[in-house]
Amino acid sequence: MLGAAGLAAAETAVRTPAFFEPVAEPAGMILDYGSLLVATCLGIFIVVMGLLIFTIIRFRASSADDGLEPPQVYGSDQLELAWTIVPVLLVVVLGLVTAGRIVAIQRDTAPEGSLSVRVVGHQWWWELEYPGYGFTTANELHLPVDRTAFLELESQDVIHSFWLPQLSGKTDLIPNRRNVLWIEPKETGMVVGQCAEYCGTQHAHMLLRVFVHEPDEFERWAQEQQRQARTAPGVEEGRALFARTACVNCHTVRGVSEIGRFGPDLTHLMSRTTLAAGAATNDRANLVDWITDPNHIKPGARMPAMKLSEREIGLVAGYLASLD
Amino acid sequence: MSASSTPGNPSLTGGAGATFAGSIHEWVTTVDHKRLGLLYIGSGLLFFLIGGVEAALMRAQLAMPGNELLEPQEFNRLFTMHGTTMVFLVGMPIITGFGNYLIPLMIGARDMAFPRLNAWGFWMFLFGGLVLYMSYFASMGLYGAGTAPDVGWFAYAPLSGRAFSRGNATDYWVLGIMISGFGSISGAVNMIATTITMRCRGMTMGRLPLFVWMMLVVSFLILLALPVLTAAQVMLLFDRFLGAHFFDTQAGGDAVLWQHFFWFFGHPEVYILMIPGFAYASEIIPVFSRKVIFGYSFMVAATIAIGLVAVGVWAHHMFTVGMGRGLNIWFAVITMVVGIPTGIKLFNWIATMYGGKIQMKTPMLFCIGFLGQFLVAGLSGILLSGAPLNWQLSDSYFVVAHFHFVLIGGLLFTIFAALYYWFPKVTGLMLSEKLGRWHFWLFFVGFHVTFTTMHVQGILGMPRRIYTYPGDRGWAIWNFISSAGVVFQMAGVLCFLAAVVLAFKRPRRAGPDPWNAWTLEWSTSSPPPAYNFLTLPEVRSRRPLWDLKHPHDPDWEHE
Amino acid sequence: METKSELAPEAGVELPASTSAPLYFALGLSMLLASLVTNVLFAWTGGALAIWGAVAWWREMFPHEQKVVEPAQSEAERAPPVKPVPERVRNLVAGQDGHRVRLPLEYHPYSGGLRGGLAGGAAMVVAALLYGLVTDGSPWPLVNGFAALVFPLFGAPPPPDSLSFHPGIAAAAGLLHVSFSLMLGLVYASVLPMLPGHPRLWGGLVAPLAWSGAGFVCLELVDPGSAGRIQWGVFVTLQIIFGMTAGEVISRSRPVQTLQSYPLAARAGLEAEMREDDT
Amino acid sequence: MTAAQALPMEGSSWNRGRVGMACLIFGESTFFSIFVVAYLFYLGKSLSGPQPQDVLEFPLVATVCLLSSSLTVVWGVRALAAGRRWQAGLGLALTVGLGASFIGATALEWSRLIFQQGLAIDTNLFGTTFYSLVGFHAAHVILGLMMLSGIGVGVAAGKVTAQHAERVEIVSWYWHFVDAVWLVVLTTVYVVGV
Repeated sequence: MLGAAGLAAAETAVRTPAFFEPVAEPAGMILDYGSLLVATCLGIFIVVMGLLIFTIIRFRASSADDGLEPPQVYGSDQLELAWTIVPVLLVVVLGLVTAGRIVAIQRDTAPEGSLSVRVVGHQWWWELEYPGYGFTTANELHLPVDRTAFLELESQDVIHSFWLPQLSGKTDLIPNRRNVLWIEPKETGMVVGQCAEYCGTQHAHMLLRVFVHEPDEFERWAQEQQRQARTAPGVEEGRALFARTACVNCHTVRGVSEIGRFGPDLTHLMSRTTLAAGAATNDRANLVDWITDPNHIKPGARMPAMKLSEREIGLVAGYLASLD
Repeated sequence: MSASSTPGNPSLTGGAGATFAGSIHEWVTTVDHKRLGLLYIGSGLLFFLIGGVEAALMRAQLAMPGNELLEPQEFNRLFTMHGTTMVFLVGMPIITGFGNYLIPLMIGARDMAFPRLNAWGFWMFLFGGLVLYMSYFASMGLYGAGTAPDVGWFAYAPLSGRAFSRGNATDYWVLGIMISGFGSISGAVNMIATTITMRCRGMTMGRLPLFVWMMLVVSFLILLALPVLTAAQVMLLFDRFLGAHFFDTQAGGDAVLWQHFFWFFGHPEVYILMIPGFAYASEIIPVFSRKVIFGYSFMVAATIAIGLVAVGVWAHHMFTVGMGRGLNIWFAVITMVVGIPTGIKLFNWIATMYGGKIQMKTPMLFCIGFLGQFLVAGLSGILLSGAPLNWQLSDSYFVVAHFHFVLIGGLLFTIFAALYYWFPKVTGLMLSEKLGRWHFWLFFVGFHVTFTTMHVQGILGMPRRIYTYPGDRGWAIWNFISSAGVVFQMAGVLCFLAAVVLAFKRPRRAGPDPWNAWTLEWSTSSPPPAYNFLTLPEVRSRRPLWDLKHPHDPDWEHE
Repeated sequence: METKSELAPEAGVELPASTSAPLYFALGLSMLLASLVTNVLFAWTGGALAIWGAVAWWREMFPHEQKVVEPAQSEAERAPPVKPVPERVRNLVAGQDGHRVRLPLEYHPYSGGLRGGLAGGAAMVVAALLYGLVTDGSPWPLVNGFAALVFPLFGAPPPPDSLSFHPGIAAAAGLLHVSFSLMLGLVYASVLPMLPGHPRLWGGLVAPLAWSGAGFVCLELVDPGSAGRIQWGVFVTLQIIFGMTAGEVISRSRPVQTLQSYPLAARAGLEAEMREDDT
Repeated sequence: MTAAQALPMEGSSWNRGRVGMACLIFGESTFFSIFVVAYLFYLGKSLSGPQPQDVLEFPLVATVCLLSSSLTVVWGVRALAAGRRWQAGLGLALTVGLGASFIGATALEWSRLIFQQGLAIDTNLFGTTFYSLVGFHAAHVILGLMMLSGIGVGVAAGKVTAQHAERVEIVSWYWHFVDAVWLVVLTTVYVVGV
């Protein structure tokens, strides 16, 4: 009933993030445009490759060669003219179409009634802030279907790139700059993507999941996220330990400590399906493993091993597992 | 004039230095353009083997999802070193080497314009390469010994800045490339001066072999592009050592500025590497089609046009950084324009073959492979130039496939063609035609298994430069196929090495003109004497040897 | 070439002398730069080597370039002079039918192509304006439709069925139309004579149908909406009017021989019946 | 040397030395333009002071010195070609002197900026771009000075004579190039930039 738990199992099955199966705009517009380019290029390919293969076969020196040198042809201005102008015409047409598509897709300002999301890239995870709702989450973006989401893309450290092939093309997250991107999902379900600009050691494990919900379901999810962290019974010791150690220097748990900004917000950790930006599924065993030694799951990760005793790790993991 | 008697025998195969040490001394002190050319090509091929091993390791890691053969850091170093090596330590020296060896021979000169500068250029290149590879064991960075750079071959800021790349590994990248860059610049100066001032009598610009024309354009591009990289690298060094802020985003610096500078070098660099491939093809295809090149002046014009357009397209590497609409449109359209002169070339090569008698010798096989693959590379380039589609494809495996089609399918195939074609001239010995065919077919198959497949991974959403990937993305089978192709490619390269060894073990003399060709280098002995031509030749057409072979039907009556 | 000897070459040829100076200079500079990441000893050694190399280099060049005499190869080693080969060359003979693609021995002058393109373009415009006048009572809808198709980047173009006149749109569309017409005219002038059969058939019918078809397919793919808005019958008719007019004007222009002299003119035509001949 | 054959086209107006120097200058120009672009791009983008208009003063003396040295070097080279050894030596000495005073003026400016105004290369973007651009130009001036003084010593010792005039002229091209770069730097830094 809460967050990810409310999603049907079928919706969380990973689909290949192929851009030829778009579930949103502008991915659909890009696919249309791409098909045109591919068709044009395929036409050229068939013509030229056919010519090449024909030439090779037809003009192979045969074993029964007469020993004469073939006629020496120096060139033909007419032919040169023709195979210059025809490509020029093609380029003009393709250029006009391209320009039109760029203008149609690239938007600088948020459309009326769009959902605003701020995406901040970190080495190697995604910070996702919903300014309209006043909460922050990480690595799993939730969007309502049939409503434009307007994303502001920023980076905390190096250049990352936001890429969900089935939703839209990629746009870089660049420190000191603000890029924007819009997405209008057309189907509910989950799609995956990941950072597409090399950003250091764990670039490979900077994965991103997007859940597209029906509007009312999305509102429910957002309200859950807006709550302060749950104080479940039986994990008080773990909570105290969490608040006392260096965990809180980096992590925020709303209601416990809100100074940590360097790592992901853990307020509703268990509403997420994965840990460490998609490097592992989010369950108790992986949580223990992750706290014990992050390098085991994600070598080079920025989170340090806290050097807690086995008992303490169990307590902290127990507390974190209660944050749904 | 002080003229001491020195042996200076040019022969490769025997009699040069009396002793091993003596022959080493001769090679390291040489200022002969042919020896320097061979040094360039030889060290380029050595680096090629190193870069190939790096690639093979990466493909082994990626063959399975979740593979733990390599540490992430190790993988990141491998792709950085692989890219840097292949571009700067393989492509650049080999094209410079062929230019060095062939330009004076083709224009009927006895040496390059600046023989000593030529030697200096080679040594700068070699030491630059050594400095780069020193990082594997000599780095004094934070992480102890042995940290090769891991910032990717284009070292995007701010990842390559002080804050995110501690230690000295990135400095080795900067310094190594900078040093070898000085070598490339001096080589370009030398080639231009040679071509302009050292032509033999009658060798007007309109009669230059296309090879020389294209190397001339390449040299100008080098002069335009390499100093830009050097300047950007100097800025990065200032950032890293003096605390300057060129690309320091914390102090207001701009990460995108580095991209502009890098690609203002980097895109012309693509043509610097590719036009020599056109140059080899333009010499080899006519000879094995037994026809004169079709549309000589259009080929020259198209080359110059490519050179001009090449400096205006750099930001098509940057469609995803959030440039404005106007810039995106400009760079998309101008990039498509590159297809026009490139298409002209392709059509002219096919027209050269059309109506000829095509002899399927090994060099020609590689050239035909080049034509087909370069067509694909050009068309996938058009796809990538369409900015909206580029938003999907850039930084994915599609791009990896595209530029390997350019650099392997285009450049490396023509380099192999050139090696088979000019080997008899350089050594006086023929390479085995049989092994050459094995080489071609194995490499051809391996290349397509590896790189044609990569288009698919890209379309399926796999980003480049990831050391591993989850098994549920649908990429595993394609990656496995890609990796399997490596075996064929390696077997092909082994055939080449075997052919070279065999050529020396069981020598078959080539004679001065084994291919019945038409340019001046085939009129002197194989290998050519140190002075190239005892008496300097005089030419009356673009194909001086055709004129001599067909005195009743010389070229000059028709040009 | 080989036969024209100049001065007595038998003594040998002067060449630049071997030298290690560039090697030392390069090594010194590299070490100097590498000292940044290694050790200050590199800097000292490198600096010393670089100076040593530079001085040695200077002495190679000054006051005179150091040279050595490379002895000439013995007669046996030399490449024999290039001899005439026995193979003859198949020559082209102009003006006969062959079995390969034929290129023109004569072609329509470029000016004819430009004129044809302009005429075709003008005919097309006249037809389009007339069609609008007859069906909608205003000459502009097709012009606006054309603009709506290709200039979506200029903000909001008038709707394709707009009847009013928009000077900016008309000018932009006109410019594009003229340049396309001119380029197509040139292609017609150079390609039409190469094609078998009647040039008017190719230029007037086949080519316009081909590019209309390609345009239709592409537009269906990229923007089915605007593809539906186009009246394809009218579109194709206009293209054919262009093709017919341009082809007619061009084929009326007096063909000229290719600009080269006769033997080359024969060569510029790719094909004709082959005649074995060694002249 | 009986077998000595002059290289073709040697001695014509575009011999290898001239072409080589022209190419070097072309390459150097691209190098400098990148620094100019960086300077202009970061103009006014420093997050902290000092800004150019606060600290820069128009380097009139230095400019006059450097520009006039282009004239003296021409005079010197012409004299050398005509075999007027003392005049040539004087021309080169004047050139070196003027170039050295330019460097001196730059040194004074830098010490003022660093020690009085507190502007170093790591202060802000202005410092970063300013010192790199002006510094690289100064480094080229010093390189030119080293070449010219070497030639000057040679002239004084009678070893560089009229037969070397062409090579000296080619070196003087480099000096003119350094001057031209200064005009660009001057415009960028001291005119447009303040």
